[in-house]
Amino acid sequence: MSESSPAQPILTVRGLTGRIAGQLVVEDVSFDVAATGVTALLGRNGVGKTSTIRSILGLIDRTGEMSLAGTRIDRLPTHRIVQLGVGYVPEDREVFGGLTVAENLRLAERDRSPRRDEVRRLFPDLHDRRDQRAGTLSGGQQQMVSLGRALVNENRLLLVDEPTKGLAPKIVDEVAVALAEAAKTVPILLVEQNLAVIRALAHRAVVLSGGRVVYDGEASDLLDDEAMLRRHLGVHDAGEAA
Amino acid sequence: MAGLVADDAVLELERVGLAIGGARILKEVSLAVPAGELLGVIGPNGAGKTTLFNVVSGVVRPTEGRVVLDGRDVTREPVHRRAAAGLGRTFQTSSLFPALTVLENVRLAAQADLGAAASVFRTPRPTDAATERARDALADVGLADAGDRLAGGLAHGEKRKVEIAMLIAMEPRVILLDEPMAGVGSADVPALAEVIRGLHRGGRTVLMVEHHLDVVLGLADRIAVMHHGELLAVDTPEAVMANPTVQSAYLGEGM
Amino acid sequence: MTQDDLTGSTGATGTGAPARASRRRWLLVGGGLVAVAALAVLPLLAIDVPGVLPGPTYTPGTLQLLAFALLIAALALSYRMLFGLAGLLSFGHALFFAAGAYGLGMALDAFAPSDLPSGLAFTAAIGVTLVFGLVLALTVGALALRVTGISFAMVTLAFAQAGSVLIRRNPEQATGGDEGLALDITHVPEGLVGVVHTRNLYWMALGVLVLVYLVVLWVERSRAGHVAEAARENELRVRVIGVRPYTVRLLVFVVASVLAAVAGMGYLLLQSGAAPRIATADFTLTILVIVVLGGVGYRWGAIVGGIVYTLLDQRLTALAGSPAIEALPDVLRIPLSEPLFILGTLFVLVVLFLPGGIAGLPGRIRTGRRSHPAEPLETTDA
Amino acid sequence: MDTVVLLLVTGLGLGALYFLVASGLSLIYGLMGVLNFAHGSFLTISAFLGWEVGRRVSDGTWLGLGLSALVGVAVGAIVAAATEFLIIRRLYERHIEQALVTVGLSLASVALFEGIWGTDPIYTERPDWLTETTTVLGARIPNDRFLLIACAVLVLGGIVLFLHRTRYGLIIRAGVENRHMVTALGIDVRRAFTLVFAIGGAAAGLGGVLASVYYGYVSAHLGSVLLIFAFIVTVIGGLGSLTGAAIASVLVAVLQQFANFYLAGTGDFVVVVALAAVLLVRPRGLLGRTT
Amino acid sequence: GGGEGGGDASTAAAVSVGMITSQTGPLAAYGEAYTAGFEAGLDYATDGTGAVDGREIEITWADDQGNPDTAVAKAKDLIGQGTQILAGTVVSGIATSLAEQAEQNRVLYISGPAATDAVTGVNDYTFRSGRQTYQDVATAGTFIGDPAGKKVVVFAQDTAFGQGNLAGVQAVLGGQGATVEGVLVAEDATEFTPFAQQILQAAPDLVFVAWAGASSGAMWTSLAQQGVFDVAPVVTGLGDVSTYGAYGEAGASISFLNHYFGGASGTDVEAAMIASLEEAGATPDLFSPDGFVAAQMIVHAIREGGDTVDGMIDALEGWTFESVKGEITVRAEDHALIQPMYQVKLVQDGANWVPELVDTVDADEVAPPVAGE
Ligand SMILES: Nc1ncnc2c1ncn2[C@@H]1O[C@H](COP(=O)(O)OP(=O)(O)OP(=O)(O)O)[C@@H](O)[C@H]1O
Ligand SMILES: Nc1ncnc2c1ncn2[C@@H]1O[C@H](COP(=O)(O)OP(=O)(O)OP(=O)(O)O)[C@@H](O)[C@H]1O
Ligand SMILES: [Mg+2]
Ligand SMILES: [Mg+2]
Repeated sequence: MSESSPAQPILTVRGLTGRIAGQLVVEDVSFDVAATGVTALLGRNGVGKTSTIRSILGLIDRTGEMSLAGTRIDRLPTHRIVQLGVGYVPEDREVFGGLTVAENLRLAERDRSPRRDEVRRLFPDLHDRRDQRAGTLSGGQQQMVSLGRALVNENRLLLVDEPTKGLAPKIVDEVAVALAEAAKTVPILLVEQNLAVIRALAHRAVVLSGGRVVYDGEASDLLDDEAMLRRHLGVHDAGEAA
Repeated sequence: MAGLVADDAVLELERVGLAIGGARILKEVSLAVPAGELLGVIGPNGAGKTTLFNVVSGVVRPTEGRVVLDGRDVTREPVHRRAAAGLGRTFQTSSLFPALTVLENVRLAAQADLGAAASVFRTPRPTDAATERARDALADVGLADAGDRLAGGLAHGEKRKVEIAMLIAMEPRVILLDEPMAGVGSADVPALAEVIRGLHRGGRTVLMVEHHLDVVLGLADRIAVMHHGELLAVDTPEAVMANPTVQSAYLGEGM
Repeated sequence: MTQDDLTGSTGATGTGAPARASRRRWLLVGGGLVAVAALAVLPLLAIDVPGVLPGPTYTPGTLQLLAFALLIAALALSYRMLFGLAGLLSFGHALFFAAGAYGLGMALDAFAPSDLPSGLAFTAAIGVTLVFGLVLALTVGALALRVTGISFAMVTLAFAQAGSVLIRRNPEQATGGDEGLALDITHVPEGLVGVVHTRNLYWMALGVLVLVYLVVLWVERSRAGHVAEAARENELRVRVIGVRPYTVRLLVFVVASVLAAVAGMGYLLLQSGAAPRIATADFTLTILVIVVLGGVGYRWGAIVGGIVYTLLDQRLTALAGSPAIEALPDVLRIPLSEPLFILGTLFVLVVLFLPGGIAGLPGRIRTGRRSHPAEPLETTDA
Repeated sequence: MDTVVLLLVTGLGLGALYFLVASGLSLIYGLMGVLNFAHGSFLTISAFLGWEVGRRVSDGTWLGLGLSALVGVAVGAIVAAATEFLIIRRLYERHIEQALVTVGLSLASVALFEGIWGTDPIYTERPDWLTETTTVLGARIPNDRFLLIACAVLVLGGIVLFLHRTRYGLIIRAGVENRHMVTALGIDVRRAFTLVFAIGGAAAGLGGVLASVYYGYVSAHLGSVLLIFAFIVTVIGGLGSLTGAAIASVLVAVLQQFANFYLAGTGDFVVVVALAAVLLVRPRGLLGRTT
Repeated sequence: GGGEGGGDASTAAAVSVGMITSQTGPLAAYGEAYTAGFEAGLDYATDGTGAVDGREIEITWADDQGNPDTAVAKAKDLIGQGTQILAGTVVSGIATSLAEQAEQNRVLYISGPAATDAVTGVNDYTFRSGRQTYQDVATAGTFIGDPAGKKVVVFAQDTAFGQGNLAGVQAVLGGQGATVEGVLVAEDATEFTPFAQQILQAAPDLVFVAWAGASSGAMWTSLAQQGVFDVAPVVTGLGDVSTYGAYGEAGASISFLNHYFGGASGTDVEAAMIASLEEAGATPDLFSPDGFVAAQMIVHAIREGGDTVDGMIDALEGWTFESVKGEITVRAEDHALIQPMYQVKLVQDGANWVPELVDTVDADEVAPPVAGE
């Protein structure tokens, strides 16, 4: 699974600082996303996980050095970054409510031969609702559209922000399976509150606190260390939600 | 259908149905919620849980059936009238007034019952009752210090808490919570659960849609299960968890 | 709609450290009183600001211009309440200004033959006009507020257009059509008639402005003001709290409209007449321009905007006819000799580069931050 | 009978003109949320430049008119695209400010046109056929009305096809809702928006040249006259709905004709009443989306 | 200039005159013609000195922008600075406002080309230097000979101007036994074809058209297309030079009433005016005489008025003098300006249309009835 050596991260972030309306929301953050597998980005509510992802994509004002597989991306506009092969699943789904499910997916297709069957296999419900306007879908259904939009292309990196938020346990399982499968071929930077999902998927973990990185290492080391969990994530019962 | 209804029910749904352009989104939902109960509502995505809340709160009008609040048929009443009658709710995606401060958001809820027309023009003071109530409500959810921040700048989890604080400040008797835990960090879940328990303990009736099963199981007196717009079962947590349909349609294998 | 850069204070945020806030409040009140006092003594002084005012401040020409500016500021202030506070983008505000001006003019006309004591007739005419403005505002507001966002703007535009056409049609010879309505001075107090009394008219205009300011302040600070502000942000949410945004909006709409009518009455007296121009959509647009130029986020922005605009309009016209401009080559001369071109361009530049308007300038300089209050155009409705 | 026919057909002709203005307005508003007060100016400048070129080449002939139309369309598209590129773009998603900027633009541009071309209307020449009439069911219909109607139908068809059959149409429709997300899918949405303005401007440009044929003059206020009705039509039809705008254009214009003729010149009032009535019954207009 | 008349100037103070007219705005072109006429008239009346009996006339020009608010502000400013005489404006609405100011502040006001009848007899302080709507209408009446039993249709816009014309026709021709019917069109209407039909259905003997503004081209086209010219003579007022082309082919079929066009009267005064205008690089036009007359009246008022408003009013009331259009009288009762009018037709001259005099209508024949009686 390693054309590039594991020492070569797919994404490097150095000194990333992001602002919204002049207000600092990400402060001097540095970390790497490994070239394979899932890297988890963790932290309590409001530490700036979403903002970090959005800064990487250039959706908010940012400074710092970032490269994707060796290409500097910190000065590129969002659409150019994405065209380099980045899939993005935003925090609040952000489906186009006025477009149909099919149109949402069609819009996302970048590749010459998009992986429509793949998406259809993962989320059969979407296929049945392809002509429904996405705005009338339930929250969970919208999440599937959002995931589908990222998975329909061949990517070099997926940025996934809280994909299981608001999903029924059964779907959480399915999404986790889908992500695990995707992770076999593409590295993922995953923000997730559900530690069970993290435990099942993530190899590495980066923990943010107060806008800065406070942990960067093996995911299992973090998850197994109660003291660290408590300190960084404020979690008391690591075995929760199992 | 009157036989279904318990005497002390504050909220009753009678054969409520909703069809939008041929799609039947709610089918004959009948439900009676006795005063003081905390009813969990679970079901797969798209089952119609949010829609049910929309019907109860008046955001959407059902195409069939009746909604009865405190013995009064409110099916045709607008949202604000139901809210004034003591029905509070939150939304699945947070919905605050982003340009107002946190305290102002909550104070709006606290002063919602504007009272006589003359008082509409009264200027609120930093010390008046509504502000006091708003501060207390913020303290209850652990945001006592956040009063002066703009609501638009809060992180997701904080927004959820502010929404609950707004509910507390409104002092409604019936509360609808739509996925209050969605997006809340694991660390804060227990605290928020405590806040909800507090809401309930004060004697209020709470309906809560939630996918965090452990939270639902820990809090709910009874659990209603929805599937394809129908009410599959309303029962104690134990009985619901043992139900095989619930297992297959909702829970899956578990991780 | 992102609300990212919402940092402009609307003045309604009265919380914060109470001690500091109250000191600030006293400073503001004091500053306001000083400003009003300074404006009030202007007619007694001979301040000459060449290039800005046509002459020393005691001369009728200058006082007339300043009084006009004050009335426009009052009108802008009432519009700001509608637009800045409640987020109601109305294209029909001019209608109420015209209702005040024409209403009073027609009422005075109607009372002219009567042998009521003049003072009484004058007061009665004002009373009748206020009631007329109120009823008109209630009717238009009740209908237009059934819709929101752009639709609301269009309904108000349509009503104003109808009003404007009606005025120009000159039904029953009542409005004077294109030629406008002349003020019948039979019952107008002598102190408000003639160039020698321009000073009194100036003080009247100042009085109107102060009155409008106080009412606006009161409404914005009230619970109704807060609810209106919240409804601007998220209508459904307000309904879920148990308030009907419609009622509160109607309230704000009616108050703003009646205030506009008051300014309109002042205008009639000052100008000794009313012209159909004040009922057109263009006039509403001008008010909108003034409010934005001054800064939507601030009450005093509307005042500054009104004064600056009026003076600028007057001065640019003077500039356009000046020999310096005449001598320029065509490419420069043609645009520069059109005051509206300069004003329009200036306005575009302000919106682009000075989002807080003139009033936002000090704040920008202080914090180096952008600040502009953004109003959602389309409120959520389900 | 022939009066009714006359009123109907001339109403259709006027409706066609309304639609040519409203189509761009509706497109730009519906897709980008920009209430474009400068739309009238796009129309006016196109009419002026179209006239300037047309008369120099061949005044009052079909060739001249054709050239005018081409120039008008091109000018409309270019001016609109430039407006978007240089000004509107800086204010993306700040819809109120965008509308305000266009207000400023329209004030400034009308003044500029007055400075350049004077305040008096400039009377134009047109091909003879257009000044003649054709008798339909006893009514003598001026021929230029037919030209207007034909152009409006073509424009309607063209734009609808564009939006629903092309990828750009899809991008535009999505970009309206959430610009950030469209860029986050790897699409340069700004180009799409410039395109929308260009299309709207081109329709207005054609409308401008045709308006100068219809009115027989060009003047700095040509656009403002039509703009208010175009706004009303857009709202009645349902913001963003092109078909709605088309239907509303015809309804409004025909209603106006009949009211002006039979109800003592009350056309304007009837239109206002119609607007209020439609919005009160259907707050989102005739064909507006109902979410 | 006559500025150096040493001794005289020191004993007699200068007279300040405020001229308010449109230099910008929709009627700027009219304002320009009026202004040029005034300069020529002042030259003529003061023999090129710009002074009366050694007293300098200090003229302050102000731009009303076509906007009454601006005009009133300027007027107040001028009055505040001690101006004794105001004059000017093309805009009827402004003229009535200025008349109001003149009365309130007791200054003399000589209104400009504004045609509204309302200015005549409005108050003691207000005079006029141009013709009024009534005179236009009465001139139209001269086209049908004896109006008794004839049917006249007035086709006009539903504005104060149009209504004024209809009322005028009803008074003038109706009074002489004609049946007068109005076809009033909403000002904002853009489609005139149906109204042309309406005119045809009325089977008129004379169609009087009172139209202003940009839509006139479309209106004339509609009348021509529907064949209105085939059924009855059509009369309308001939505007300024820029409108000659507006009638298109219809121009040749219209009978025009006219206040003035360059060369209409052939008087000596006219020749002097044209010479003076041409020297200044201007051409004679519709409103040149109005400015010229205003200058004559101002000079006369200063000369005979004894420096008081009442004196000036007395001097002007009943004054008869030679002017561009011939002999003109300021009627004492209501200050109407009694003057001749013209019947004109347009003829094609190459690509242009030029006016040609058909007949001169006597001043008395078109004199309005005394206002307020
Ligand atoms: N639009 C905004 N305006 C101002 N501040 C903002 C805005 N959005 C976010 N912030 C601030 O940025 C900080 C980081 O927010 P962000 O959404 O990135 O956190 P997060 O880690 O993703 O939280 P969550 O787990 O709740 O999703 C928060 O403290 C919030 O106050
Ligand atoms: N206008 C509409 N047209 C067609 N289907 C609709 C419409 N509105 C809602 N639906 C469907 O109704 C169903 C119920 O949606 P609802 O939002 O109530 O689900 P939910 O139970 O809250 O799901 P989740 O847990 O994902 O939030 C969904 O399948 C949705 O697609
Ligand atoms: Mg987040
Ligand atoms: Mg839901």
